Amino acid sequence: MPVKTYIQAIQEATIEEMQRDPTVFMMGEDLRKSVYGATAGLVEQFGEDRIIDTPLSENGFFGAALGASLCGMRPIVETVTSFLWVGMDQLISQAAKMRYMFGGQAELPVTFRIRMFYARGAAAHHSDRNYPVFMNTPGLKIICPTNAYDAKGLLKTAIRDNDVCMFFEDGIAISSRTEVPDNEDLPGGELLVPFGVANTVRAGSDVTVVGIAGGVQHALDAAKTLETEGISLEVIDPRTLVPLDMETILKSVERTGRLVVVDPAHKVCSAASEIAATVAQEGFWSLQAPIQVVASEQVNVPYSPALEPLIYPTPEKVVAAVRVVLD
Amino acid sequence: MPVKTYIQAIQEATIEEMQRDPTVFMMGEDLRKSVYGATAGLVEQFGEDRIIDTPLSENGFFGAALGASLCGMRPIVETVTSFLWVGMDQLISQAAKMRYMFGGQAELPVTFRIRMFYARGAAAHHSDRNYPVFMNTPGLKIICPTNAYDAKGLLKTAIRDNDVCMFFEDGIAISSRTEVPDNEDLPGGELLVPFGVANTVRAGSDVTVVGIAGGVQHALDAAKTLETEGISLEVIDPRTLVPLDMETILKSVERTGRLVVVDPAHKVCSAASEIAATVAQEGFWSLQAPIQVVASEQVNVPYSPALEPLIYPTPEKVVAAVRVVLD
Amino acid sequence: MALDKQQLEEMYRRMCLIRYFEEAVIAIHSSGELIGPAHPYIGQEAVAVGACAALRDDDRIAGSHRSHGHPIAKGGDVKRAMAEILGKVDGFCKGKGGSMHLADFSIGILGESGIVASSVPIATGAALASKLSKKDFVALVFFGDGASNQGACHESMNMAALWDLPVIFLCENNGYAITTSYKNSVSVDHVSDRASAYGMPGVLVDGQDAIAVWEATDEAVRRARAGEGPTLIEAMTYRFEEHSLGLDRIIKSEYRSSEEVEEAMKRDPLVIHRATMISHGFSTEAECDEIESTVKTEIDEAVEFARNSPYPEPGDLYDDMWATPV
Amino acid sequence: MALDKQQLEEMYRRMCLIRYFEEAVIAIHSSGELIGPAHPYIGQEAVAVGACAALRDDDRIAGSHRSHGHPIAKGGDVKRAMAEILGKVDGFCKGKGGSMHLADFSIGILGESGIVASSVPIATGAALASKLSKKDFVALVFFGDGASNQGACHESMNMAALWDLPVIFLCENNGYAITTSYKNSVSVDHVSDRASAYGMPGVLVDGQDAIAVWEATDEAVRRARAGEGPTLIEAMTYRFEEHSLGLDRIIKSEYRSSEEVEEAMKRDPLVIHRATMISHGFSTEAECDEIESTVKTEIDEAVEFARNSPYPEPGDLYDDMWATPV
Ligand SMILES: Cc1ncc(C[n+]2csc(CCOP(=O)(O)OP(=O)(O)O)c2C)c(N)n1
Ligand SMILES: Cc1ncc(C[n+]2csc(CCOP(=O)(O)OP(=O)(O)O)c2C)c(N)n1
Ligand SMILES: [Mg+2]
Ligand SMILES: [Mg+2]
Repeated sequence: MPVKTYIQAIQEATIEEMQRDPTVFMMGEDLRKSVYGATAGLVEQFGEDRIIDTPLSENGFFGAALGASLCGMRPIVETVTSFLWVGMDQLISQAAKMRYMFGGQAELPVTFRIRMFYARGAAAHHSDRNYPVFMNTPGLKIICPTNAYDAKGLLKTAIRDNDVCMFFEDGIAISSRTEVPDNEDLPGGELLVPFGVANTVRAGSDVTVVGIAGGVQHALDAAKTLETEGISLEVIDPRTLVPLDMETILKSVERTGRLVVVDPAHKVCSAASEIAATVAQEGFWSLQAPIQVVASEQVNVPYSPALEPLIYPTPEKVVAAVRVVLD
Repeated sequence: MPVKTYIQAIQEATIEEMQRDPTVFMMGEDLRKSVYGATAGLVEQFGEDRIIDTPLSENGFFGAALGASLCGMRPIVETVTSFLWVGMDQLISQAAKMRYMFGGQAELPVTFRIRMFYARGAAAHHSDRNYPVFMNTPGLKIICPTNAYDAKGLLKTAIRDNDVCMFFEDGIAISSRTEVPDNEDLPGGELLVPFGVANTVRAGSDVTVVGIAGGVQHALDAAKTLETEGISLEVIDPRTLVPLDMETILKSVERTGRLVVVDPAHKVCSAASEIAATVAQEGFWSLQAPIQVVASEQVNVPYSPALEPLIYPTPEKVVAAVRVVLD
Repeated sequence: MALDKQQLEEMYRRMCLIRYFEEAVIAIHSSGELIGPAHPYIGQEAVAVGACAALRDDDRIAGSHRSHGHPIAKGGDVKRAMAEILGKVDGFCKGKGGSMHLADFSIGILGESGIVASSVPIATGAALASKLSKKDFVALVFFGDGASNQGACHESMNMAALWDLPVIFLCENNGYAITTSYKNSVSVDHVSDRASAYGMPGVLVDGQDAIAVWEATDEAVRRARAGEGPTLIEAMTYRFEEHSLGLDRIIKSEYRSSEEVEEAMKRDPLVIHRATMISHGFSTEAECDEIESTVKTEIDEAVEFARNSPYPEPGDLYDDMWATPV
Repeated sequence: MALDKQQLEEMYRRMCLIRYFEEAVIAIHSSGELIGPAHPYIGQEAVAVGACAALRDDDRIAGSHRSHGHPIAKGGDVKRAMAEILGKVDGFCKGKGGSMHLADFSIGILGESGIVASSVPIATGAALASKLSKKDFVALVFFGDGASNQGACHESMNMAALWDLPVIFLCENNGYAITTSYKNSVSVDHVSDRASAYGMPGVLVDGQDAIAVWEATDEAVRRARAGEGPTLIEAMTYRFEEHSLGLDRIIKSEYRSSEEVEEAMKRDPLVIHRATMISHGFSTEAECDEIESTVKTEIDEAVEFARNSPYPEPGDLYDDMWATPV
């Protein structure tokens, strides 16, 4: 099976969906020259009307994407986590609320492809991992692919979905490579990964470790380390946070009795907190030990290479948390 | 002791602090005519330079308040939860991050007074209860007074604080009246309530109920109902969410073994989730039953009076949750 | 004048519809039947009606918080509008949106926004869709003098001008944003003066004269459909009522003098339009009276309809959240 | 010309400081010592230096992502600037801010913003503080042609004009936002054409000529201090390097022709300033050479200093988060 990078997978999904449906188009900054890497050659293939370079006006062009979607188009918007704040009004007041507010009249088939940089010395202004913020207001689907396979399959699903999808591209996962089948080798001829179905990336029996975005890799690394000691981790990747497949998580905790959640976002009101709270409510009787959350330190992202690595989850921190729940 | 409304308390705190410190001034929309009720007569008392009516430009004037604070002023900004989205870039990228990013050089003594309307038919665009969103990014102090006493004492503390304070004025609490002592009857001559000190509004032994913002009143109402059945609730009002006094909550849970958290915000990634997650991590061994979160339904706020009341926490929902944890 | 008798009378009919609709809403509000905020459009009828008279059914409009008038002017059903305001299932949005969100997508009413200026980018995007899908519908967005100071307007106007989008930015300058005079919130004499900053035409028009608004909009629509790009129109108008129902209880101090209000109310857009129709020999007094009384009945029926319409059921709560439920 | 020899030489010195500083940063980056993004200011030195030459120490500046030049022009210590870029404790921000956040509040450098245009409201607020506290310092904010399309600029300019704030909006139009020509992002010929939409003067100036920038800024500062309000200055300039260090690996296709780049590089602001100083008889070739070589040494020392400065300790992580820790 061919091995592809996360970026290649995104580009493939985009091309396939643009070929399939003429209403799909892209908006964003510097797409034509592919500054963020996933739109190379698209303008040559699809023309300037379908690959639109926007001015630096996130609130304006996020809203324009929404407006276009109300009139039959299916925009894909490319941006970066930290720039979402600038367009927040359109994301929360319009994207998340329009459909309901208008009694279901508004279809909003927009996909926001959001690059999530961190851990590379970009400092506080370019290192946001802000998907939890978008989970609080209902109305947005939140997708966090952690490998090329899911990136392709989930992006295709997102582009076809008639709700607003926020597709977070983890800056750590981005350089990863995974096997991604060719279309001709797939039943149905294409790769579509459904929303709301968690992926048990590794089966295990002692502790359930839920990884979010870049957290999955840390969980897998920790699992490898602990394997040598005979400790067996079950690693679950929810893949989408809205909808969130709590069933798979709760079933796993039922078997293991122990839960660690790994989330690169800031800890307070994180996706990890939400999962922990839900298990404390619905899976309480399965728990045999305190839940452990391994998330980012509640401090702004420092620039210095001497400080920044301290704040994020690491395999070592996951190992330490596992030891706590097994204690 | 004189009984005052929440709004009176806010107005008193504002006047006292403006009299005390000439660098305190206000910015916001329609302050001079006091559209939101808490600035009546201030322009007559303090002049147009200290009570500034801004254009409808939240991002612009939030940022201007921050810039003014960097140069020795202490702005109080009045706004509404739902308009925070419009100024989100200044709140997250600047207010929350500047001090750290500049290595402590930036002092940002700004208080955002934020009216939180809900439950009054204002529909999805004017009913946000979005304090949890501001808890995720470190750097903002989050204050949720639930009665006139705290409103006065916490607002005075906020105005004197050198960090950015977001002061959420719960639309339900706003019409409440509480005893607020006159300054001459206070040791020290004024009312200052410290941040990070939870208030055990009602002592009890069976279940710990943490109420957030308007949730405190529901908890107290539930406590009254259950009292008649001999069930004793301990009701805790954290008063500030950043900093959050987890110690008081954990100690209470140690005694009761049971926790219900009541939060008018949307449930997912709420302040309630955070508290539940922390107790599941740090107070696990005290727990004798699943934690219950009573928060808003994960649906946009509907306009219809037939639907809107269904989504928020109510005393009845708190009672039901208490029964679950006692089951 | 390129408008014929039928068009002029239809404009008058819609202006009356808005006026009586709003009067009914005010009555309902003061009876306590309506709890949420509602922002009467009375005094500004000529803007919505004049503008929408220049539009086709498939043209899109978007509005603001003060948006009962816009959907009615576009041809929205007053029964469903009133039912929406009462939060009933027969409302445009099944009671989920209310006064600030009277959308009917089937006739191009893309809805309004309680967040000031937030629908300006939305309308710009509708115009983008028109261009990209090679259709020829236009989008028109109504926004206030206060709204014009939001960054969303700047960004939208720049994009629209850059891409020659078929969008019309229609600023209803009623002199105030709640209590704030536009002279204290807009740093130039006129919002339309800002058009040159984007390279689009800026047109200042008498917003009390429906025909003048129609003329300006008609030309803007022509430009838009011809691919010549956006236009910024500023219609000078006046809100005859307080900012919002219920707010009169809060705003005690004067922010506009009673002389000013009285003076402005002398230029009632309904009176002006009726006078034009009659003085130019299009319609008779009797015909105008007839229109008014038919409309009155229509509004009475709308209120009746809305009152009789059921409330949504608790089970409807989660409906309409998602196209594909989560 | 109202500038004397000493001032002109100081301007030249600062332009050289910026140029060599940036060259050092580029060298350090390509050696792998620096991992984060950094945006070289080379080619635009005359803008920062010309503007800051018109400012006092207590005047405030704010900048953008491309902001090594601004703090240096304002008199910031290159040692501490370089240490910051290497993430060291002796940096302006103790290593917590890095390349995009070189602030020194003690001499009015309020810092920059990685979020484009986000510091424009901040500078406007600094000017508001000046007015409210009845001081006479001014605020000046540097932003790009791309940034000018953000709503934050519109809102800030409107407020500044309304309130006659002592703020100078200095748009550095280097022709591009990353790969996007300003002709494709600004809907009018010049950003400064937009000044009239706010009722403030708009000044177009040659950004390669430090003296021209100084003149325009000096007049804007005079206006600001006199309470006459804000000015929008657009300095036409050019960035000689790629958008960001490391990005040259990504941007493979041409977005500006090599002829255009070559042509633009003929107008090197250092060469222009040096030629003016000499041709007007202010300085000799030898004096200019002397400045250059002193600056070279200074930058070498700065790199040395930065390299020797220690990294922050893990225990410093939470410092500086709060004035009153939570
Ligand atoms: C972003 C935002 N800020 C503030 C408000 C509160 N508000 C509602 S209407 C209004 C005034 C709007 O003025 P204008 O745009 O002139 O419209 P008008 O009410 O005069 O029709 C304000 C401040 C809001 N709804 N949204
Ligand atoms: C709000 C926001 N959107 C996008 C970016 C990514 N970005 C960084 S610099 C830049 C171009 C800025 O162009 P301009 O303002 O002209 O400044 P220049 O780089 O030319 O100095 C972009 C798009 C950002 N940092 N912030
Ligand atoms: Mg108005
Ligand atoms: Mg530029």
